[in-house]
Amino acid sequence: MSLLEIDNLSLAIGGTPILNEVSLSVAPGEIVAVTGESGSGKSMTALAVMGLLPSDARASGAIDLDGADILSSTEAEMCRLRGSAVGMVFQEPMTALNPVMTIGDQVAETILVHKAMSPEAARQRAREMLDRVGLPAGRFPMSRYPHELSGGQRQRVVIAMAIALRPKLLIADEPTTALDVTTQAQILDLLKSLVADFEMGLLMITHDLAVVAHLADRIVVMRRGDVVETGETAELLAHMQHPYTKMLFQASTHKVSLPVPPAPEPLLQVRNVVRDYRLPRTRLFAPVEHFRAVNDVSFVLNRGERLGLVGESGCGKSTLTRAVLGLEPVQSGAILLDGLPVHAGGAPDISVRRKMQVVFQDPFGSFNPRHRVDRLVTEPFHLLDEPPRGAARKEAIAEALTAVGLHPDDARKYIHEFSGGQRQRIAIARALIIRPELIVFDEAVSALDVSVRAQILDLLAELCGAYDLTYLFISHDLSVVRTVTDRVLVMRAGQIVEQGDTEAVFQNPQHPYTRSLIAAAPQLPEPALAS
Amino acid sequence: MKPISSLAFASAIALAASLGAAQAQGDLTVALQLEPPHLDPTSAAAGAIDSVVYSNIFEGLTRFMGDGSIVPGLAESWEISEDGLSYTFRLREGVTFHDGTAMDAEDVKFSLDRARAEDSVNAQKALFEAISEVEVVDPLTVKLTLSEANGLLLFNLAWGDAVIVAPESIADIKTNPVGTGAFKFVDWVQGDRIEIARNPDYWGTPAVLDTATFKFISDPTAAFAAVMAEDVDVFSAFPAPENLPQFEADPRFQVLVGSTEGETILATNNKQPPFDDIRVRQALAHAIDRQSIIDGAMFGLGIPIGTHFAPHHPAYVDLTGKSGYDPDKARALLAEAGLADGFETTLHLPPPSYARRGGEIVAAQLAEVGIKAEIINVEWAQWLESVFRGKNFGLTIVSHTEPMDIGIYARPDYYFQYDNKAFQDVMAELNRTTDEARRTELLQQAQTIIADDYVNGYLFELAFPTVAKVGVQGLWLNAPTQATDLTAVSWAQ
Amino acid sequence: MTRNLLLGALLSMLVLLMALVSFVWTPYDHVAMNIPAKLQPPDAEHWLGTDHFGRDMFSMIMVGARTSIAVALVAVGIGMLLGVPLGLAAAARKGSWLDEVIMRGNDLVFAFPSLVIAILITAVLGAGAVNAIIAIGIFNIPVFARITRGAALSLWERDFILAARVAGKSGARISFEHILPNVMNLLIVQGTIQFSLGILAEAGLSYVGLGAQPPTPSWGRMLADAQTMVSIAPHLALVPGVAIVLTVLGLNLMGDGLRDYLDPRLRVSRA
Amino acid sequence: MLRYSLKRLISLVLSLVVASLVIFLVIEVAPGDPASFMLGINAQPDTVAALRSELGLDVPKWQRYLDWAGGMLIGDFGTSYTYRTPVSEMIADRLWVSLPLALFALTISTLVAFPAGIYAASRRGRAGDAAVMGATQLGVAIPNFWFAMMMVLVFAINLRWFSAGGFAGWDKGILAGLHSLTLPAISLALPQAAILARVMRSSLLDILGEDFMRTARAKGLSRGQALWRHGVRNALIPVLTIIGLQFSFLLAGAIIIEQVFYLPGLGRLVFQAISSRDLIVVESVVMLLVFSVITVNFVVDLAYALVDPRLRRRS
Repeated sequence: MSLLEIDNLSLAIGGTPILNEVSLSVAPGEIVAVTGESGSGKSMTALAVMGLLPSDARASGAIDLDGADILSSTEAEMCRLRGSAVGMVFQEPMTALNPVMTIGDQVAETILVHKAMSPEAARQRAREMLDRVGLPAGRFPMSRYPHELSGGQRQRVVIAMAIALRPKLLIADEPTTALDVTTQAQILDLLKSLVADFEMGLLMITHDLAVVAHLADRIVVMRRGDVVETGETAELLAHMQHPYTKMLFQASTHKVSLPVPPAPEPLLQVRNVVRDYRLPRTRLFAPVEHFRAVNDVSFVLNRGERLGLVGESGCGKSTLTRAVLGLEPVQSGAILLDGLPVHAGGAPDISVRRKMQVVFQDPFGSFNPRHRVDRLVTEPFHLLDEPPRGAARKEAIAEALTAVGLHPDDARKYIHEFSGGQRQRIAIARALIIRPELIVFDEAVSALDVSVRAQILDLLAELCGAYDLTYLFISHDLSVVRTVTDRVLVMRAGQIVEQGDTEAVFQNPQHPYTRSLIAAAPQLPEPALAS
Repeated sequence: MKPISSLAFASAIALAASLGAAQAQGDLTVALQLEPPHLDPTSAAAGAIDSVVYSNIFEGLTRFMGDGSIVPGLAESWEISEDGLSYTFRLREGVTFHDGTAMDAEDVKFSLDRARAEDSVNAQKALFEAISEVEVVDPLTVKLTLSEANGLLLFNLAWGDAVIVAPESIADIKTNPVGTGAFKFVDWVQGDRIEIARNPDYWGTPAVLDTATFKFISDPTAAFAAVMAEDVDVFSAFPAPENLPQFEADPRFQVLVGSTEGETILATNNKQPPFDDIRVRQALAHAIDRQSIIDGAMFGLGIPIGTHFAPHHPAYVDLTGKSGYDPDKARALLAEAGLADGFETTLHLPPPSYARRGGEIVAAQLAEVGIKAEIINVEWAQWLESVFRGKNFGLTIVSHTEPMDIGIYARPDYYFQYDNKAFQDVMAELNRTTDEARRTELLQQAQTIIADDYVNGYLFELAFPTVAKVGVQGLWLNAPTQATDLTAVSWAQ
Repeated sequence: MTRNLLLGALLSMLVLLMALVSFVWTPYDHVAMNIPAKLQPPDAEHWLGTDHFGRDMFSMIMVGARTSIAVALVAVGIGMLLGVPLGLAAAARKGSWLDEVIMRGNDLVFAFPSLVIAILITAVLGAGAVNAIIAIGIFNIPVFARITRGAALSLWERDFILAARVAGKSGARISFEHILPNVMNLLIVQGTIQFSLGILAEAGLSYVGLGAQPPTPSWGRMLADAQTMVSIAPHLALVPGVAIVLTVLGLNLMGDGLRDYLDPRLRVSRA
Repeated sequence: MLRYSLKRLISLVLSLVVASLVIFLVIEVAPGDPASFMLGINAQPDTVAALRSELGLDVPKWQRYLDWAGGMLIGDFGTSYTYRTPVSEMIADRLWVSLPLALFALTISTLVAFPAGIYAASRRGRAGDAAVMGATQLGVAIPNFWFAMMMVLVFAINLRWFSAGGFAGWDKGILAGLHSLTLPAISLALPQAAILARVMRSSLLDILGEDFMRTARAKGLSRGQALWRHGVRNALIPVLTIIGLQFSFLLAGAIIIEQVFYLPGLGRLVFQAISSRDLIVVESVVMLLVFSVITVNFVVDLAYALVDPRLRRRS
């Protein structure tokens, strides 16, 4: 007898079809993972179960939740079900909590809104739940506000809220996507133990196959509103039937091969760099305190080398990146590119700037939406003493676009006409167009779907061959860094704790932090790789 | 300001219950357009002060009556020496100030000396120029010695600026006026109202009203609303003549239209070219259609004048024929003066509606004959600074409300800068003359001279409209001076 | 919501058209007085009646539209011309003394009671359309400075600005090349709103006698002239009042419509 | 927060100094002289000079600035040139009208705007929303002095429910006082309520798109419950800013309304003082208004902290 039974669910929003005859089921105590790339309709499936679809959504088929027919339930009936029969955890813990309400009140509200208990009992239960999700009373009194908690802690509060009334079904929509790897591992453990304790069904939505592989009892693979494949986790991983499933699995573990780097010759030298931020004064005349974001960091990037920089959020890698790009001054130490300081103070030094370009993470925010591609791609021409004009300029644009797998005709289009992956290609074209000595990739593939990411990684490898690229590749994603870098730096709390040849570090990590990082990163089981 | 107590709250309920109930007939609310800056009539020009205190609170040796005549005030009688250089006033007996102190010859000497003193801040100091000495003969007799004969002395002493004040109460006079009048000052809520009450110890005929309240409503719309809503019983000098027909048609109200001493003129800068050419000034006079200004700006209220003199005065001569509306003649005169294509000038307009509205019409009429007058609306302070003192203007419209002020044409430095020896001689003689017949003759001569010289454009005599509830009686019809004399006002039974 | 935009644009265009037509044609000369024919209610001869000087109200409303639009437009122009660069500069130098001075200056201007200052300005400079423009314009500067700074600050965080900085472009160049075009939508919307507020402000100032001077017609002064005659000739107060309301309404609807139409968030969801 | 407070304090003081200088300079260059104004057109030059010295107008400008600014520090605003009473007393008297009027109007506008804004937001895109939004558009577009005129016509002259203007005085009781402030407060509140309702609505709509609203719905709160418990309080932050701005505006911006209802308030005092060139009164009132705006903004900042715990700092 299954707890949740979705039968031939079709959905259209404002006339656009989103889901197409989706069927799946969740049994008590079972973890079912729905996976797929963006646009697969996995999140909408979850919202349909909650009855929280947008107002212009039209659904057909049937959703049966423990005997209740969701699609034909009234709003009032749904309100009674939500929170009590089914709870939900969302992707973004930073914004999922009401900033002006204490965590205790927010957890207790789930209970009170269903009038399940007296206010005292509800608070009691809220306390127990917070304890249960790993927020003990000593360090986390109920009077805390969300902004006083870290992302992982907030996600625990959201989970406490969702399970406060012991719902039979818990839906988790990308619950760990916004978290660091080590935190992700903890939250996944928590979810797993809660399912076991409460005999809940868990419907887990995620794009990350590695997360799913170790957690789910069953996997449902979706693509553009269709369920393409479904089965027991081990069974499915061992015998993938659908080509899309196979492609997805391969892309997740995509590896590229890089050309061998030339003999070491320093290009970028970072010497004992320190970067401090002023902290707000706590008392009126207290001395100004500083937060040391980058603490005595030194490394060398050789010409033709691909260097990785990994670390969790807040470790200082963004600050270090900005310093390397010469966007911010440093308090002490030196950053030299080809022997010249990247930040001369005051006006930018054009001669240094032209040797360095950057590709950012967000394919949507990296471009001025009002300019056409040709203007976007040629922005670095500003750095040249004699930028190409007329036909030469056109040719340069065509070459850069062709190099990244786009068509020269794309030059006259606006950026919103491109997909995320294409935009990242344009970003690379922009970086390449003046043939810089060094390209900085700042989380350049993190926002992309796995299949697209695999293509971009292939492109990188290709370009390395064609243009002898030297780059600094900053990422939180260990598997990506592992495949596109020759050497890697591991950063933690403003310091480089470990550096060395990439394979060596991953195979045989020396620093305990590196070890914990590698251990926490979810990995696909070998059988999947084998097939 | 009193704090609000719960007691006040209780009385609020009582008051709310009585709202709309008939008012006690011993009480009168009079609305005025302007609030006085303070209550000392002897140290400011503001007519608003006289509007509240004249005759009600303060009295002088002589006083104006509603018809403009001068009668004995605190002086019971007087004797004038043969040469006209010495006036001996006999004061009334038993007159006391509101604070209980007696009013005697010492107070008169104090008041007059204060007004003439070196550091006097009396706005009409010139009224006292002729007085060379004030002597106390005995407690009820005062003798004034003049340096030269002045036919206007008794008139001058009737002004609000010449009232008798007491040295005992002079320090606080601006906020707590203590006079000898039929009403005592009670309270002043600045920005809103002044309350006065009957003086039981008054020397003369006591006032009929128990109390009276002056309310200050500067906005003409609000004035209309306040009267219509019967928030006020009387509106003295109602600011919007266009509303008067409605009040007249309403059985609840009576409308009194009297005259003022205000000659409304298109003052012309006689020294500024091209106005230094009499043909240009004459052209101005003929370009203007008085009646349409009176109709358009004042909705028919106002008497056309042809010279600077009040039409209700016995010595008035009607000279409007000298400056009849004749645009063709005006154009011809301009052409003669070499200004066939017209010229540009400025027209400074102070705030009152006679000026602002009248100015628009004047500008339109001048445009008809080719004179482009740029309208510049100014506040009084600016007007005083740039027009009156700076003489930096071409034309301006203003109502000269002082009674008997034709003498200003004898002052060459006066803002319209008219300088005519013949006229000045007439005025000098007039000042020395006490014989009524000769005085009239001289006055008529003066009127004719300025009309012939087209010194200014003479528009109309400002009217004095009062709106009152039916049943209010004893109000002044005219305004020989700025005053709201309530001493004889009562409700009809 | 495009219905709003349409209706607003229609109303605004109508007023604009009226103002433009008045340059070449009005039913009567708007300054020609005919005192015997004063205060006439609307009829076939005078579509909107005549005023207290017998002038044709329709002609005055048409020319008055010119005054309102000119004053409000130039005032908003001043506000934009000075406010936008200040806002851009403050955002470009976020946290610096320049930013601090600009923002505190903004607060200070905001702190001044606008009508009192307008009255003071006219007391100093004299009443007139130009001084009304100055009075309204001054208070438009901080509005545009603030809104520009706010929008620019969030843009400065965007990657494409970082990319431009990596390309070595100066703050000023980035501000004009990248920030300004991207805050333009916002400025257009705010400009429309400020324009309507400017019309209201002009009406208020002329109402207290501080705007355009006669004989130039102005809706606010027409209202002021009319106020004591409401009960004898209601059209005198109704006509300019309705003109103001419709114009402001039209501009506000247009501003709102534009906001919805140009809102990048909405656009993303549409795409 | 403390460093922020200190910084704010310094900039506040600097702002006030700059403001006082600007006010003084602007007002002093205005043509016109209080003494001449007082004495009218027949005054003799020596009389004007005597009055100028009596008023203390004959000392150098910079000294008068220092006297005035210095006096204000100890609460002494000087003596009015025309009224000859202490300016502080005059301001206090007028505040007893202006302050209640502003508060009254603010209360009305808040009481109207909050429900209207919340209702409109909760019915987004439907007829109710369109009706409220249409009404607010009209409310913003109607000049309030015109609205006041019309209200006097209807309620004071025709229906006679209220007096046409004037102020009964608090000593006649609170009800009588409020009664005479009702029409002015309503005419002042109209555009403010419209603006506030719009801000409330758009602020709520922003909040409705927030993730935590979806979280609340997932807990089982109905749309209405989520709006009330989680939406309104968060939406208050921008609304508070507007209320703060409006209060200062109401305090000073009532000049025309005070004129129409002939109320003895601050606005009319300033207006009169400007026309009579009672410079010290103008300077002091404008300074007071500027001060109050800055203070109100400060209070609003503090109010944020009440609404938004993120701004409170744990010790």
